[in-house]
Amino acid sequence: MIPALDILLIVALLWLARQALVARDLFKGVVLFIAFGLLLALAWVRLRAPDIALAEAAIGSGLTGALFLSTLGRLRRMEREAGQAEPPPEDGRRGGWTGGFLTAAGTVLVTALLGWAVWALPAGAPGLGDAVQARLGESGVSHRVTAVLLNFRAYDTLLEVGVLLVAIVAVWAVARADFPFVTRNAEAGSVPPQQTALVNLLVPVMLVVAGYLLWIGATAPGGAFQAGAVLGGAGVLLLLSRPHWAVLPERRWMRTGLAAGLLVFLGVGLALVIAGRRLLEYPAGWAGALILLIEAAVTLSIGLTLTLLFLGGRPAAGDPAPTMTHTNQQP
Amino acid sequence: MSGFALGAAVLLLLTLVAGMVRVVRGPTAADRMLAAQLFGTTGVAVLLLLVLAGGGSVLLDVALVFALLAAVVGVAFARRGIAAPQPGRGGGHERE
Amino acid sequence: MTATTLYALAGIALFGLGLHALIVRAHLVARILALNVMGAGVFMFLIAVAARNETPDPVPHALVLTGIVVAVSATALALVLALRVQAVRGRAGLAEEESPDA
Amino acid sequence: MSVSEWLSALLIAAGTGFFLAGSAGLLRFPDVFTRLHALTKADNVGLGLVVAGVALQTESAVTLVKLVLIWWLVLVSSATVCCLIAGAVLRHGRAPAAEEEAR
Repeated sequence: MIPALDILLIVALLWLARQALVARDLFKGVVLFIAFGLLLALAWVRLRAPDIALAEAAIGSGLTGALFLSTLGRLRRMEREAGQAEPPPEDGRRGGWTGGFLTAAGTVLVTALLGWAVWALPAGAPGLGDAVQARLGESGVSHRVTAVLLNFRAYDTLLEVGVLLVAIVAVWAVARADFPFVTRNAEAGSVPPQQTALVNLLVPVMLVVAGYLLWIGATAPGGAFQAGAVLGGAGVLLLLSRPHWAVLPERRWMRTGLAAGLLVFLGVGLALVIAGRRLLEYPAGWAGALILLIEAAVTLSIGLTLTLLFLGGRPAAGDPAPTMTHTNQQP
Repeated sequence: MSGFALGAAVLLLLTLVAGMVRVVRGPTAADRMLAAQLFGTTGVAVLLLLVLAGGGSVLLDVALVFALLAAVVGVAFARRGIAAPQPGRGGGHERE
Repeated sequence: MTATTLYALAGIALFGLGLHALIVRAHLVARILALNVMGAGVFMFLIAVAARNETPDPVPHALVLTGIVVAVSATALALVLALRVQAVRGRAGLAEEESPDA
Repeated sequence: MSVSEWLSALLIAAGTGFFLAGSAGLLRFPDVFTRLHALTKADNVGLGLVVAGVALQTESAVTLVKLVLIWWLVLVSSATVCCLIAGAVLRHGRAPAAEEEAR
């Protein structure tokens, strides 16, 4: 007997996803996707994955939604500046009727095959839960997911932190920031006072919550990724509001901060290799402290990375605290 | 008590599903976003009820993050979603 | 049928929905949205399978956790690229899909 | 059920009622501004009642602090965000109740 809550949640999720994907109006699609992310976080709770729920609550609906909204806002502005009154119509029936039918049939076939594979999954596969539990005492933390992330499969996480750095490098290579938090010269002073008040209030709370999540990650759901996501949210709020007390750090500090997670992670790993151990094989007694050190650096880097990804490009050279230079898109 | 809390959570989820009609129908972007904001609050309430239904106090942290990040989306929408200014039409405070 | 099986199947369904939209939608932002839904489907499948044991398997949890953060970074990069395409070509679509009906 | 459980059930039921009313308003009211009005009731009062109901059932001080913090955060941010959205809508020249023509 499946609880009504789960059935309702799943139906709502599928319906929202469908509506979000077929919406011709992209704004509508994005708002539906934000609602989808909210419900997804509830689904993770139901699936007893509070770590994922925390990350989803911060990223899935929060940061991803803000990213999409901001991109659409910029797209519309570019279209207006190019003199397109309406967004160009999107052709939905590429390939005509037969093409549409073949696409639908192919997708249904693939989905059905995958669904059948899920249905036929052997019951009672043990997974790696027992293996993790058996060595949990040596990992330096008592929360299983953190133990996997930063000890048992730490090299995996190391590379993932590297991927984040690659993402920001790629974004910086593609675009120069048009300082989207100041959409226009004329708009520079137009942050409504209540927004500034909200940001002044929320950002300190978010910093505390991020610190709390980082700390609690050793013993309970939480950790670097969730804390970094909350930090990223705080950064996005700052970019959107630019209170007088917040300036972007100088470029060199910004770059150091972006790389800090990877550098500390690698540094710990290499130091252990030099000390005659294997990569990221923590000595007993040191594991907890080393994990916390790595997590702190990774939190900072993730927070900064997510913030600067929202900025959407490389801040202009020699301009540490971006002014209202209007460089929309370089030619 | 936990049965009652679960029932209330289902009810809240139902109101959420009803609210989706507004997201789909619009008509304006602001209407959709308001509905999404209500979803955020409803989600927080559902999480609190799930705590009561024995979901563990970690759900409070999830609710906390929910509450914080809903504000980020809301501000992003107000600043970028509808406020993407038209050229030649400066911003300025809406009140003063 | 248990709730976790239903969630796993829902994950597959989300993947399918996303895949279809990825193929039929021409607007790049819509496609990025579709990719995100596909990713959510994969995550849901993994977590649902992990939840079949009475204490959930932490390894898929760790995988999905990093996956979510990597997904948002990839999304950010893709959106920046979409903006670039719009700036260069005047529309956020790919070249070979210019004509309404091929 | 004890007295406190009855009371907390009552509070939660009342809170759920406010959420129902909020959704109804969201669906039935004619424009953004009136919908805003309906919505903030659910946000503020509805969640407040649910928080009170859950708080009655908790013994831990940490949980209590977190509950109040959550309510306060939602209160502040939802009020401000709704205000910002209304402001942005106004700025873009949409007068209240004058958007029947939109779609």
